Amino acid sequence: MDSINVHSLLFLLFAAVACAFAVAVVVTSNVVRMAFYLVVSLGATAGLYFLAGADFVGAMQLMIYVGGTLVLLVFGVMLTAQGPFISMRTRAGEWIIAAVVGSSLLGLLLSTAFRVDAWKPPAEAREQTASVTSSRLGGGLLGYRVDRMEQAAAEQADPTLAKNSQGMSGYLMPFEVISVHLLVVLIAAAYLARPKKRVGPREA
Amino acid sequence: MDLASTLPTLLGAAWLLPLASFVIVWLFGPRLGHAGKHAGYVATGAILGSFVLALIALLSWTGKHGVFVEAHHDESHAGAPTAPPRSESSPSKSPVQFRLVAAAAEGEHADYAHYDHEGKAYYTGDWYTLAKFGKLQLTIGYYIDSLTVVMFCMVTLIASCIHFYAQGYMHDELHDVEDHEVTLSDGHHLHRRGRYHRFFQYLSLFCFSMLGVVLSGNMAMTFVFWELVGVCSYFLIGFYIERKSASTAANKAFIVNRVGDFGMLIGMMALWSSLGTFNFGDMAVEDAASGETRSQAGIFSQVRPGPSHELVVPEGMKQAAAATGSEDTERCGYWLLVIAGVGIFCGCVGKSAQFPLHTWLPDAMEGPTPVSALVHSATMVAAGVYLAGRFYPVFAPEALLVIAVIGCITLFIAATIAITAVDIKRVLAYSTVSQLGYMMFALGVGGWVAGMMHLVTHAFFKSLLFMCSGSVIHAVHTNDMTKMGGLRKKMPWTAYTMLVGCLAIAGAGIPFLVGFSGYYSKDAIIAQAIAYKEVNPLWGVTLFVAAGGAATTAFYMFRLWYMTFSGQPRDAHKYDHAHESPKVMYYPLVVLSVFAIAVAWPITIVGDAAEGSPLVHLLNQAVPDGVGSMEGAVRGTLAASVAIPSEHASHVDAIHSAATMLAFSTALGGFLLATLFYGWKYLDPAEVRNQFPQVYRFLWNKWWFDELYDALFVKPAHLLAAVAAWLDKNVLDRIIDGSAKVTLVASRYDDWFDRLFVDGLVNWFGRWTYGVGLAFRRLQTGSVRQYAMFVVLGTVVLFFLLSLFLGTAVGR
Amino acid sequence: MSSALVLLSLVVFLPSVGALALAFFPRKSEDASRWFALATTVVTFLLTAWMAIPGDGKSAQFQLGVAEMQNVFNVSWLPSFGVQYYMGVDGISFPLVLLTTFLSVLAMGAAWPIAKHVKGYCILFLLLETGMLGAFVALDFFLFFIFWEVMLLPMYFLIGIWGGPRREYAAIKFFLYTMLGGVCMVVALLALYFNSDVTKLIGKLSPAEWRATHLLDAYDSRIDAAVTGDARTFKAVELMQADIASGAATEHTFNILAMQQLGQKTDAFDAVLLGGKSIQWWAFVLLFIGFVIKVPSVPFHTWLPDAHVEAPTPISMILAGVLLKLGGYGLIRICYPICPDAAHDLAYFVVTIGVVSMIYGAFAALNQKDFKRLVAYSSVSHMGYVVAGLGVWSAAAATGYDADYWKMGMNGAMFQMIAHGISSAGMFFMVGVLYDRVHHRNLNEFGGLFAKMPVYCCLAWVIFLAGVGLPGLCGFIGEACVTLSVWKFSPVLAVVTAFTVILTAGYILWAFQRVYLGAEYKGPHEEALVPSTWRERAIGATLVAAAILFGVLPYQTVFRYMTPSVDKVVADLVAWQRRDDAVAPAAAMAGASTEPEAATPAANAVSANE
Amino acid sequence: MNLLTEPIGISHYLAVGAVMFVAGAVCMATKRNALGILMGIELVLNGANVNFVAFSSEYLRSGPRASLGLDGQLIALFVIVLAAAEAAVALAIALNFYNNHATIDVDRADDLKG
Repeated sequence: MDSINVHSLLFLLFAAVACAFAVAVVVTSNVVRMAFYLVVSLGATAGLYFLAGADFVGAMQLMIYVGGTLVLLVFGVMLTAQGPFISMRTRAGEWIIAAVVGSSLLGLLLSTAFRVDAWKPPAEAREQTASVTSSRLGGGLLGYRVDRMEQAAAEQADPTLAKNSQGMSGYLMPFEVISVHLLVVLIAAAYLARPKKRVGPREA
Repeated sequence: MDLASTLPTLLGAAWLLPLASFVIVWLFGPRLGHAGKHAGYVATGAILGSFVLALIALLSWTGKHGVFVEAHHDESHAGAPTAPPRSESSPSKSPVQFRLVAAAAEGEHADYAHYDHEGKAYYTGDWYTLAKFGKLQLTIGYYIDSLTVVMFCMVTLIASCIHFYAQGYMHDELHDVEDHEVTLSDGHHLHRRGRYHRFFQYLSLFCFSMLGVVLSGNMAMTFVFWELVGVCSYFLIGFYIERKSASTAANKAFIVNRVGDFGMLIGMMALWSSLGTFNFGDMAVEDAASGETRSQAGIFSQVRPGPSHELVVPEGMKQAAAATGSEDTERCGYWLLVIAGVGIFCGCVGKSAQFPLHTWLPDAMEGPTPVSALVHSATMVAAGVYLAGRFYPVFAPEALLVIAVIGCITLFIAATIAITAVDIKRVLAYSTVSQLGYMMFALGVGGWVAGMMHLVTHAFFKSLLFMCSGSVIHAVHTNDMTKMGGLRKKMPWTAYTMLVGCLAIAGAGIPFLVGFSGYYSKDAIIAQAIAYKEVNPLWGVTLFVAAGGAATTAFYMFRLWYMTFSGQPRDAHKYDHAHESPKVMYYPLVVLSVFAIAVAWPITIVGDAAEGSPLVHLLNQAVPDGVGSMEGAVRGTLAASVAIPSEHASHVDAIHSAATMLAFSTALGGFLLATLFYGWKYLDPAEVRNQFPQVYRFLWNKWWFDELYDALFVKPAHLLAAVAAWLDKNVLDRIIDGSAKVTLVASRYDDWFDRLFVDGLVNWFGRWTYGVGLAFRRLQTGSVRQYAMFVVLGTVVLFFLLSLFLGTAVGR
Repeated sequence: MSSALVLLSLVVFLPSVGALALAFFPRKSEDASRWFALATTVVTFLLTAWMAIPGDGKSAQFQLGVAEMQNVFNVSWLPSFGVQYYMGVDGISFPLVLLTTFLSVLAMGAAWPIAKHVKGYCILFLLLETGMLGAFVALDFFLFFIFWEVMLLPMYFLIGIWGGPRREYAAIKFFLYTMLGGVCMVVALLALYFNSDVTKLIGKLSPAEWRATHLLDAYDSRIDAAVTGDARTFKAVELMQADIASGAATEHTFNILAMQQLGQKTDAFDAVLLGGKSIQWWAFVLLFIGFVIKVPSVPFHTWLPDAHVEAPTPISMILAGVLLKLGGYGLIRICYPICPDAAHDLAYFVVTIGVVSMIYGAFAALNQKDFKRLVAYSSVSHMGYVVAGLGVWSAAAATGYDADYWKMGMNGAMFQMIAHGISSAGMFFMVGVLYDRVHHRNLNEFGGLFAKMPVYCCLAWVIFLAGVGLPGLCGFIGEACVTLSVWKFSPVLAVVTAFTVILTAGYILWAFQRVYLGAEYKGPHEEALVPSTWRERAIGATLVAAAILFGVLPYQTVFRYMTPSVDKVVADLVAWQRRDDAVAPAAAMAGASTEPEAATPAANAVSANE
Repeated sequence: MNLLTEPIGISHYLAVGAVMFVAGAVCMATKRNALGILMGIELVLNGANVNFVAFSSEYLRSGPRASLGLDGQLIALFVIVLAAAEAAVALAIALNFYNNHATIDVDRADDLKG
């Protein structure tokens, strides 16, 4: 019997937590609990990111998602969580349809996931070194790709390859666009959510 | 010990014992003890004797042939001498015995070894000649292989249990009975004499007939006993002859079965007139002219001759094709072969209640519950599957495709109907239909052993379930599950044995470790279905249907259990009067539940090297020649796209573990859903009902099959009958004024045509356009959540279609 | 030979002797008449039953394994026309004779409730029995025809006097139909007679075949006893030739066996008569109509329901059990062997008639409200099997003249005749038992009889299941053999044949449900529904026992008597077919043949075989 | 196969992603609370993100050439950011809806029904 692979063990742990709480989000009908389960699930996902060697993304997940977005959601929950809306039951028929359709989608995705040979686990675990990807990601945003050095070199050597460049292609433009987008969104959100003059239930 | 003479004697005696019991009870029934009480002892004694004899037969079989066939590689066999099976002839009417020739070699896959041998072991011979014309013979004979022996043990064991059980269940019939279901015109309930002895009389006749089907050595004898089990079923369904529903159900059962027999007759005729024999196996016959004994080829070796046992068009069929003036005798003869196969299968469709002839079985629940347990779940309805298995060598791939598709449709339809049924026996009846569909499906996709194994395991757990339901009905005097509930506390034996049955039918087990009997057989079927999908992407949809059926099975079985035994009693009056059944009734339940748990367990018997389930190994000995040794997939001649994978294909590790996981997860899903609805009451079934009224009505009315058949067949038949009678009365007198009438009628038809078609077409088009618009409007529900569902559903369907049509091009 | 004369004459005429004796009985002694008539039938039955014990050929007992006629005797009757008092039995006729005497006993037993003119009834009944038996054993066509007509008259009166409300109508309908058949038959009879010429047989028959026709029996006494063996036969032929040349004897013959030889081996009946068709073609058609009316087959069947509905119970039993069989017997004894060419031509037509009868009768039965009418239509359906089974001429050059399937069909048809004799007589009896009690037959006004008459219902159940064709009972064997043999002849017709099994189950079980099952009786005279009497039980149980016996032991009870003779009929016809196929190409070359048959490869095959 | 001793492959990540994705989709279909649907969307986005990260990782494959490289991680980052933006806007819409209709039940928001 081989010794237990710590990496695999951790993966299983995080994966189980992430999946279980994701399912819990679905199953519970109490919106407050839902929010909590979602936090746990997303947190565990961050752990998965770390395990996959994406430490920066994992950190962002924790900071932006768990720390930011979910706080926003919790606020929303708190603002709307009045008696009848805390737990709203769905009719059983919808559950059945959702279960059937969902399980068929799940079956489809799972069968695809395990079908492609290239996605099978490597024969032996690769040595995992502690790495910091933030600087590489930063470089990547600006168009300096640490991971594409060979390609870049090849393109430099042979200009015909450069036409559809695979080498030093960065994400500066999207990055800028997103920054502006974020700004616009925040303003819009603030505008939408501002209190109206005329407040009160139109219908019971 | 010479098995060639002892086996027929043993099984023949086991076969005739119930007949003796029938004759005794028929002639002296009411005089046997008080009100015929001893008739029950006579019948039970007879079937117990049969069981003991069958057991001895099984032991002597294993003593001679062992449980395990020695496994070896196919490669080692390639160069082996391919002599025809050796025959040992003994004096007059000698049974011919074909030895099992097992080449010695080591198997690598210990669990799923290949059993490749030249000619499986079987014993066949004739006992009695009904009629003889030239070289044609109709005989009563036997064909014994390990399948026969296993079936004999299974049938006699279950029948013995049920005989004991019936002594308790039919106790009321010992004295005068007041039938509460029959109200006379004067408002009173019917009062009648008890018919205890008559019940056991029919039961004995049934056992005799059923064993005859199993033992049968040729098609004619099979047909004889096929009809006899049919008529026994008719008697037993109509046991309460005073109830109109019962006698109608009995008639329906018999007539629907006859529809199947119609096809079976066609198949038999096609075989008979081209092969000139009905014998399954090769038989030694004495040549009248020369007096010497020669071997006459049976159906199987005519269809699959030679060392490789590949399916070929027999010479007789080519000649028959040539007689019709056909050019391509090979192809035409192949057609004949397919017709023969499909025809025989029609008989199986009728008896095993497969779509489209499944409608009789639920109605057959009008009979007493022991009958449902014995006849309509474990034995007679399984005879169709048994025959399909027995006749397997004759089925061309095209015929197998028909079998697979019919099985698949059946298992799906029946499972959906069972969801809504509230009559406890009807749920079980539909479950039976569905499980029989599974077996047929397994046979159709090439899983001979899988199908036969499911036949055996299903017989145990389904008769157990029926007997439990009988016990419940005996206690609460109703079939309606909505009036039960909470009975677990009142009748623990029944409740927990039934739970065993439910777990077994759902195929519960710990994956890769151990499980109830259904776990093994269902896994094998699913595995074969996966293997089938690998070679037939076009028909891969059958796998999904089978998986969905498995989930549905688990759902409705646990729904049944929860509704009956858990929760609060829904009808306090009935609950208060409920009580556990007497010992004579629940002891058989315990016996059967032991078998329902363990019959397929892989127990290693000391002295035998191989691992795996003894049941599987025994069945493996009976795998028809040319089926077990198929390498790769066999393709059809007419429809070349159809391929039947070898059963070895499903033993590949990847497929098998996938099947295990699939079967397990579907069963678990069904179980959880049932628990959500009925166990925890987290979801309310009434809500679902109100939400999908059309679907509910559709299922509640059993897909409107009865109404459909009534309109499609029964009414036209009566109409035709009326026409025939009318012709007789009027054809001579009314010819002249008939012509005037014809003119009148013609003008009326013209008018009718004008209104209906010319006008109707225009109107219809307008309505159609409007209707389509409306239909699309209804899609726009405005509900965000449904839109989300549409997106997901669209994705799934898109991928599904892509895999269906591009499966071969894209995949791998 | 004289023992045969005595025995067969006794069997045939014992009932009429009894009838004669009854005529002297006092009018009032009803019970005595009944018992005497019953005794007569019983004695006749015992005589035939004794004959049925397999013998060794020395006594008059039936000899198994012999295909030819046994117990033959041959006495000149009207020498100028060559009419002889000529009888004998073989495997085809003997089982039917036995069936007749057996059913006569039971029918007489079933006649006890008849209270009107008991003596007259008994006399007519016994005369009827003589007619039936005579028709089965007669080997002279003329004699056969006389017995045929002798049956008709008692039957007419039995229906017309003792029948139900519409008895006159039914009797006349029966009479006219049968007369129409008789006319057809007499025309064919005369056509065959005047074209027959026994001198044409000279040189075509072997000595054994000469002997088998019994044509020369009359000349035996004129030959010196010292001449034996084949020489004796040739001498007799010479004598016959001389007599015919001198005008002392006629060359025409009514001898059925001689006519068969003429039809199969000579061109006596091959001359063109009308519309380009030969004498034998027309004779076949006329005879076929005559016999098929008796069977009866669609479209000549409408007399049957009416006759059955109006006839008293025992007469229905005889009518269904025996009279219908005469049609089938005529086909196999007369139509097919005498007119093989026409039979071969019209084989498809014959089988189609049979199959249509099956399905049409079944459909018509499904719609009946009168119980007896339903049983009558079931007879039409069941007798369709007989016609179909006889006609499945599946031997052909392409299959190497494989006649086994035809043998199977014909044996099955013959078995079906016997089995139907049991089951339909039983069904009519069961209906009669009910009618005696409640005096109506409306299917929808019965129900719940099981509680009131359990033994009777049990017996009825078995009989009706025999009608369904359940294995183990008599109906199965015949139907199975016929059905299985049809495919070889024509798959399309076979499919229709197989379809009938559904309908049969449908109408019988449905009727059974309405009459016997259910909770309570829905019709009038409920108080009259008393349990069955011992007499009724005895008759019913006998029929049930017979049904089971025939179903379980078909070989011992029927086939071992029947098969050799039936097989011989088939073998003779197939031998004719071989010869005909071999001759056809030569005839085609001569330009004489009207049918362009592509028989050359077949002829080659024959010559290769020979 | 033993999950504990064998190394982890992309397939396993994809499986986790699939479960989260389906959970999100089912969540969207079954929750009547607008915020529940929002959470479902978050789950769906996360499921997709897991896949991106898995494809970009060089530890889960036999060779580094096969992986998506930094692109996957960058896209994952964008997704996270956009999810934040989406959450903000959606929350604003939900609150607005709540203010106007005094309910958070999306089944009541069927003004677009055809």
